[in-house]
Amino acid sequence: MFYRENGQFKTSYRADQQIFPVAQDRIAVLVLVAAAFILVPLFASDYLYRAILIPLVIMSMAALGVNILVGYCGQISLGSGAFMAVGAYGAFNFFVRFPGLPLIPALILGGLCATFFGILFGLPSLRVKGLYLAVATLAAQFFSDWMFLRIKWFTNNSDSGSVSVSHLQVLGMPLESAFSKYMFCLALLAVIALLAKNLVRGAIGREWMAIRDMDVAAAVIGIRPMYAKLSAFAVSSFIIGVAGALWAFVHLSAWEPAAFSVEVSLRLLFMVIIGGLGSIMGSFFGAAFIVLLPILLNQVLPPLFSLFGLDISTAGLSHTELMIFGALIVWFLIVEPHGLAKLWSTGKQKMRVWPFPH
Amino acid sequence: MTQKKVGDVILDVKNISLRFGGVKALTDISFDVREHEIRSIIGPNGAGKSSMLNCINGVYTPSEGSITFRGKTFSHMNSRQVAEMGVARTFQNLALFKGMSVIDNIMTGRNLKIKSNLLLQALRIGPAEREEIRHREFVEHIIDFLEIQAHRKTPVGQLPYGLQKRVDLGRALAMEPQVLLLDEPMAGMNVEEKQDMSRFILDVNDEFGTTIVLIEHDMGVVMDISDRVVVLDYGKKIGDGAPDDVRANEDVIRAYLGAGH
Amino acid sequence: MAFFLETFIGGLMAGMLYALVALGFVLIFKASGVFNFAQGAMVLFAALAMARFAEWFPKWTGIDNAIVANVVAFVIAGAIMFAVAWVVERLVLRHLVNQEGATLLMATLGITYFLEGLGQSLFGSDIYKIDVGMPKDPMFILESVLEGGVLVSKEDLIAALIAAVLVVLLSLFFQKTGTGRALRAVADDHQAAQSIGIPLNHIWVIVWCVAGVVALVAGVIWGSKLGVQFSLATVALRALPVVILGGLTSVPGAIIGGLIIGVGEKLSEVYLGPFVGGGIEIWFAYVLALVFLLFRPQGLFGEKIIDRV
Amino acid sequence: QANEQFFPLLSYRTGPYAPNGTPWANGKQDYLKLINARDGGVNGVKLTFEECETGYATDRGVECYERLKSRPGVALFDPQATGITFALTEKAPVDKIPLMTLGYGLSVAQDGMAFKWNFPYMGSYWTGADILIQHIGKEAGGLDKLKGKKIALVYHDSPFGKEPIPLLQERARMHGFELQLLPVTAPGVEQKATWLQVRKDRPDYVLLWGWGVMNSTALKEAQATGYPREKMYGVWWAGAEPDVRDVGDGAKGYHALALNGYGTQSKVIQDILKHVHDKGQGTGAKDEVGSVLYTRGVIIQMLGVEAVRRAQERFGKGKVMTGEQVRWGMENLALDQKKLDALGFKDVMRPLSTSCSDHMGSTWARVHTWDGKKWNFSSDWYQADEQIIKPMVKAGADKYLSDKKMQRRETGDCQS
Amino acid sequence: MDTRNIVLNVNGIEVIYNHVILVLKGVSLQLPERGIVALLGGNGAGKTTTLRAISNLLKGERGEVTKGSIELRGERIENLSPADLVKRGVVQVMEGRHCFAHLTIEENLLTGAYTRTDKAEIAANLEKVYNYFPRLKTRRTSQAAYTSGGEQQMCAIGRALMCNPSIVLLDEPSMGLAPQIVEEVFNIVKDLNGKEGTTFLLAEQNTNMALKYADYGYIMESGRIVMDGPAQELASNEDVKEFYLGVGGGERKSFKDVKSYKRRKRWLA
Ligand SMILES: Nc1ncnc2c1ncn2[C@@H]1O[C@H](COP(=O)(O)OP(=O)(O)OP(=O)(O)O)[C@@H](O)[C@H]1O
Ligand SMILES: Nc1ncnc2c1ncn2[C@@H]1O[C@H](COP(=O)(O)OP(=O)(O)OP(=O)(O)O)[C@@H](O)[C@H]1O
Ligand SMILES: [Mg+2]
Ligand SMILES: [Mg+2]
Repeated sequence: MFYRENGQFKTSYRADQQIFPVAQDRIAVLVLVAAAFILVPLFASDYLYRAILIPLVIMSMAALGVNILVGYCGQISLGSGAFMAVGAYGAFNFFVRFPGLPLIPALILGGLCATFFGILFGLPSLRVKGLYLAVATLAAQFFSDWMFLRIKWFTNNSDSGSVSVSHLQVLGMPLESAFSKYMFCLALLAVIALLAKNLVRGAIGREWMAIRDMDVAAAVIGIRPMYAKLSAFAVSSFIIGVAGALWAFVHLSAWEPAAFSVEVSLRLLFMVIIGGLGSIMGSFFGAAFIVLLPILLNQVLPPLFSLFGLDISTAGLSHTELMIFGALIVWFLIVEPHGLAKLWSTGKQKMRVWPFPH
Repeated sequence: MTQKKVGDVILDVKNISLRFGGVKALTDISFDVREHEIRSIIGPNGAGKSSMLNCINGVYTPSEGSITFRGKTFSHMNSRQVAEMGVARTFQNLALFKGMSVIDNIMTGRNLKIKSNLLLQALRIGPAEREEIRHREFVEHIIDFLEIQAHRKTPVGQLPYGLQKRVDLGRALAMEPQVLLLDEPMAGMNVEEKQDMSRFILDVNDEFGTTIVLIEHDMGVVMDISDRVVVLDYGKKIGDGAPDDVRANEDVIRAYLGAGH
Repeated sequence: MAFFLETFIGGLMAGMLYALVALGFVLIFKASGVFNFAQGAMVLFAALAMARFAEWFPKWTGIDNAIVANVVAFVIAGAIMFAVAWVVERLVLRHLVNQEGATLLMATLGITYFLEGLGQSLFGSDIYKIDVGMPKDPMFILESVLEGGVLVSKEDLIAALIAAVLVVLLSLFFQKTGTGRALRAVADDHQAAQSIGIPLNHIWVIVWCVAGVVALVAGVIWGSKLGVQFSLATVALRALPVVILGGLTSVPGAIIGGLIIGVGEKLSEVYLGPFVGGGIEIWFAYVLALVFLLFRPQGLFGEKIIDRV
Repeated sequence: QANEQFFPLLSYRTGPYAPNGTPWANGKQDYLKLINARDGGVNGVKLTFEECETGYATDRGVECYERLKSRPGVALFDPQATGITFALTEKAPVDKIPLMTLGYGLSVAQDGMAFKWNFPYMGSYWTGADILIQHIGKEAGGLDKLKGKKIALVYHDSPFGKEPIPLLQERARMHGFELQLLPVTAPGVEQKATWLQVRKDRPDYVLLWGWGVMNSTALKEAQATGYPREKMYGVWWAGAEPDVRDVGDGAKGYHALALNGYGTQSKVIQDILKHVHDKGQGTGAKDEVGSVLYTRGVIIQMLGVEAVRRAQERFGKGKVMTGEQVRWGMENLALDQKKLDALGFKDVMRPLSTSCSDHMGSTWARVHTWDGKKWNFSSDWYQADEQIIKPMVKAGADKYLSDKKMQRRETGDCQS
Repeated sequence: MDTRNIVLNVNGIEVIYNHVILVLKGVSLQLPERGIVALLGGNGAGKTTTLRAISNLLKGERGEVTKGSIELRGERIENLSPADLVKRGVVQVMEGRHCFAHLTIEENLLTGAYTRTDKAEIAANLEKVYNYFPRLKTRRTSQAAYTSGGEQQMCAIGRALMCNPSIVLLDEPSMGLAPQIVEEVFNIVKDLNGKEGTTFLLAEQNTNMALKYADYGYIMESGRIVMDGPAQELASNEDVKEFYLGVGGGERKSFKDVKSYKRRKRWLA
């Protein structure tokens, strides 16, 4: 009833090619973006910013990058943690070795380091496919773990191999308060999401998806698998790299390679699959799910247990949390194997035909 | 109907052989295709028809022989080169991009013609957007032509088989090919739908002057619309000529048509 | 020379131990097309059950005989793995028929978390001991030929033999029996397999059971080597290069892959490691596997990846 | 505002390090319960706590920190993990909450003039490594006897494992022994190659710098390659029950540093048993009370509580202290033997007193040896050699400050 | 229609995909014992969906039957698994072949006999399939993925026959087959029907052939049955002639001449 596309006639292809052709969608997204930029700061607490919103925004960005590679181009990667690490350490090196280098160029240079690394480890994808490739990308993961532990130069010769940054500034303004950090990350995310959306709905995006869905047919219509795959690796690892640099610079401030372990790679893959492969929106959903759920469980379970008069040990609580987390993942996959984004669009479909069931 | 002008040889296949391990898929096949004609390839299952197409557009590399396209001779080409030279094809077992909408599938056919680079596409300003819209217009014409307007935005995986075949054709047409290779475009259609499909093929042939190489098992269609027919059996050529000649050929009757035809 | 041999043999045996875990991956993938990330968690779970029941059994019954306790614990742990298989089929796989590989992969990751949580809450998260009487002290061979002899770990040797026996049995099962054929059919196309009457449910329970038992054997061996605690699950990460090098669909491939990876990583660590600061074996294993894949994208013995139009 | 002092407890009871993290966390909790039950808090201020599971992961740890840091009456954080410590080191000064990293964390943080908010009480990896070398030297009949010897460091390949390297290199230069570095990839389940190298090079001693499963695996591999366990020396994170329990006899003769005493005979442990466990309030299993890591947890918590008490002495008895006030308390702790005895920590730890420039307070440790069943002390207390460590700490702290473009604290700052 | 010996009774079923896409809007049909029933209709009419609903293969496509009932010899079968149905003798040949790509042709056929145990019978059955499709015999050791489209189609049909079924649901068996083989396939259907009493439900586009061999036919359009009747009756119906057989108004039109006009009849808008 409220969500209808009929009655909204497009008079030009430009109008029809908008990101959100349906007016209600457009409004909804505008409202969301406005909420993120304006409403959230009105009530968010320091905890909300630092422990939830900032990680969420940064992880959304990383998930977006992973989604380009995995969701759009179909190259399953378990090396995203490594790309984040390369982005973080790359940016770190530029940052400390060129005193006075502003933050944004450092982040971009970090992203470019990740791009280079991504292309390098993307080369095998020209021959190796599917799960074989997925496992092979772990090589990138373990190699980067090793590289940043062992090669002292990367960590500016710190003894322990852990590095830190401080006194961040953007355009002359200090990046210290939770609010400013959040706004900075959010703005970057908005820009990157827009660019990414443009890419995936343009020619290159179609090439990626064509390679994903049927590579022989793609080759026959003149798509070069090498260009498509490597460009996906490049774009994706750039975004992941920038996210990694943000994670290190803005969220952690001080980090060691373990901050980008294989666990991170797995969680990123999780995010895009739970969120929805091949959907920018899905990356956000997925990141929200994976970032928020454990925190939520951690906070909700204890009162819940005590509500039922159950006295459960702290260890038991952690284990229960793990079990519920696992079970929920499986449950979501069963409800909608194509992810939360699909659930969302099914919901919209239902709304479109409302009040009729079909 | 006006008499159509069949031109010079555009595609010349010479002594092609292809084997997979012990299986001889093709043995010493030669035939030519002239500009603007509809050339059919028929033969029993497993005769090597699809393999022939795969050789022409570079999916398979023939073990012997050469292919001449507009005077240039190749023993092997990669698919991209073939596509750049204006050869498009459809597939026997649908090879659409399942996760993409109808429009996007057909738009991929235009990708060779897109000039703006990655950065321009990301920013989607000025030329990049204009280019996108120009191609979109072209694709809309194809969609109108194939009468699939209603399904524009449906993911192709959800379309019924027949419509998927049409989209497959649309994607090939979007490349504005000079030669169009069609692998059983009418399998799984009823008569009415076959009539539609024939009409599309004839229109393409007429209006755009596209040369067509057609594989099809429906003899009615083949005999009605093709100009010349090649017959393969067990990887060998057993007949070549106008439909009526082929229909009368003893070998062909024995191997393929059966007495009923 | 002696040292080279020692490293080489050590590598072979480490490889066999990886193969034992790799086997679990191969089984499930070969028979259902699911890349079972939960294999590591299953190894942990089985080992925990085994360790705890071996500890509890004498306490409950008062029968203080190590062999009896171990046998009973093994049987109970086996039964538990059966239950896991059954539950996984019921609650997870059954509802994901015909879904894409990535979705199934994620589901098994969900199972991983669940099993890790469940295992630790049922059996505790401390470190436990499995003592099946594996000899811990080394033995020396070729002492007459080489000075000091060549050291071979007896424990590893036994483990390697067990792995070899398992592989032979499972290879025969897949190649020679009708059920094996049906399992391979399921991996190719769930729906088509259903359509001709292969009961996916049973098949999956069977495979997961077998994989569970393999996990149990791996768990016992690794557990008696490492002690049973959470990190046991991470040996799966060491087994992954073995799986892809040998080929996801090949049972013998797991062994050959294991041997190559084992030897490759040990030699690299010992001979190359010191020049670059050490700690290279894990990524070296992956890079080694990757290099092989460049020549054979389906692994050494994997089924060819088919894409045809 | 409730009259309660809040102790956020970061811990890990799941994951690879759970066997070690659990008794540690239990000890911390039980001590707080004891103070409430026995003394009714600190001068009437109730002690409250909340545990937050980090799973040893940095990002979870940061989330826990952010969640708990703004609770009313937060005293201090003990991150229980080196990685989390690094991240919090950047955040704590901003939030004005002190960090206690007893026996772990940044070695250079001993310099309180540079690291105002970090308190690596009782020892860092540099003091630990230093004491081990002293002990080995003594066993060998004098430090000069180490000349020409070969010592291998088998370490957890992470900042935790790498910290002792500079000190060992310094000592190697001094005494002329050769240091061999053998990293083990975390979590350390596969060490065959490492031990093959040990077997090849036959170092005279092996120092084991492991955590969690790495320790028991190392001992088992040592057994499998026939390296004598008597020549192996672990850091204090490789010298507790979980590290050797399932190796049993295989680890017989293995030595490790003991940062603290343990066992159930001390008064504080007896009190915990009596006031907490016997009342059914115990956090973990009763038989683990008094184990090495449990006792370390108790000590950590005692130091935290004493810091609060010390702060109250200055800022007002019976009041809830702010993070800044607790920090002052931590910086001005003076626990002499008499005080320790009164607290029930006789033979559990050495006296400790901190100052503005020294945030460690005590650099003593001794060695204990596993006899196949239990740990037994096998040396007297050693103190780390200030002469070696002080300059290194100073240099390290200066580098840190200059990297960060920060200044040392003024001496006047010590009064605040 | 003969109502005494109905083996399969589909009663007003509704099928929804993905919770929102309503595809079948109340389809009813009956299959008499030893009958050959054709299910005709254009692309997207819902033939495949109907067959999937019967053989319970909808779940994998995220579809479900939301209304109506399906009875096999009086027993409700909506909740049985596909494997149970095969045990009861109902087997479907899926549209689009679905051979097991990595198995050889022979292994493919043998998996078809999964539910059977008698080795000798299986061997005999295999021989029979090879007799029907000699082409398969020559390609028996090659992996199914590497055979031609038509060979795969034969393989899929042969595999279903290896179950020794009493009811076969054939989804577009003629697709992609050479005319001779199409004839062959229909002869096999007739043959099995005659000799072994196998019941067939044929979803077909090749209306000509289907009506020639079937006894009864249903015509579907947009998820509804719009017409049914004995095969000869349908074949002589003017509308059917024009729209499904392409021989409206007497002579068969040449495909060359269809281009200029187009009229499409829809029974239901
Ligand atoms: N998995 C699916 N998800 C959503 N819609 C589907 C799905 N499968 C089929 N449909 C829709 O159901 C309708 C009927 O499809 P069905 O495949 O049953 O037709 P059909 O009569 O077999 O056609 P064809 O002759 O082309 O095979 C079509 O409109 C199709 O788009
Ligand atoms: N990649 C391949 N590997 C092995 N054999 C192949 C391969 N491709 C085709 N063949 C074999 O080559 C022969 C010809 O196959 P092709 O697909 O060209 O037949 P076709 O004439 O198109 O038959 P249909 O009408 O059934 O589609 C077949 O026997 C097939 O098994
Ligand atoms: Mg073909
Ligand atoms: Mg159909």
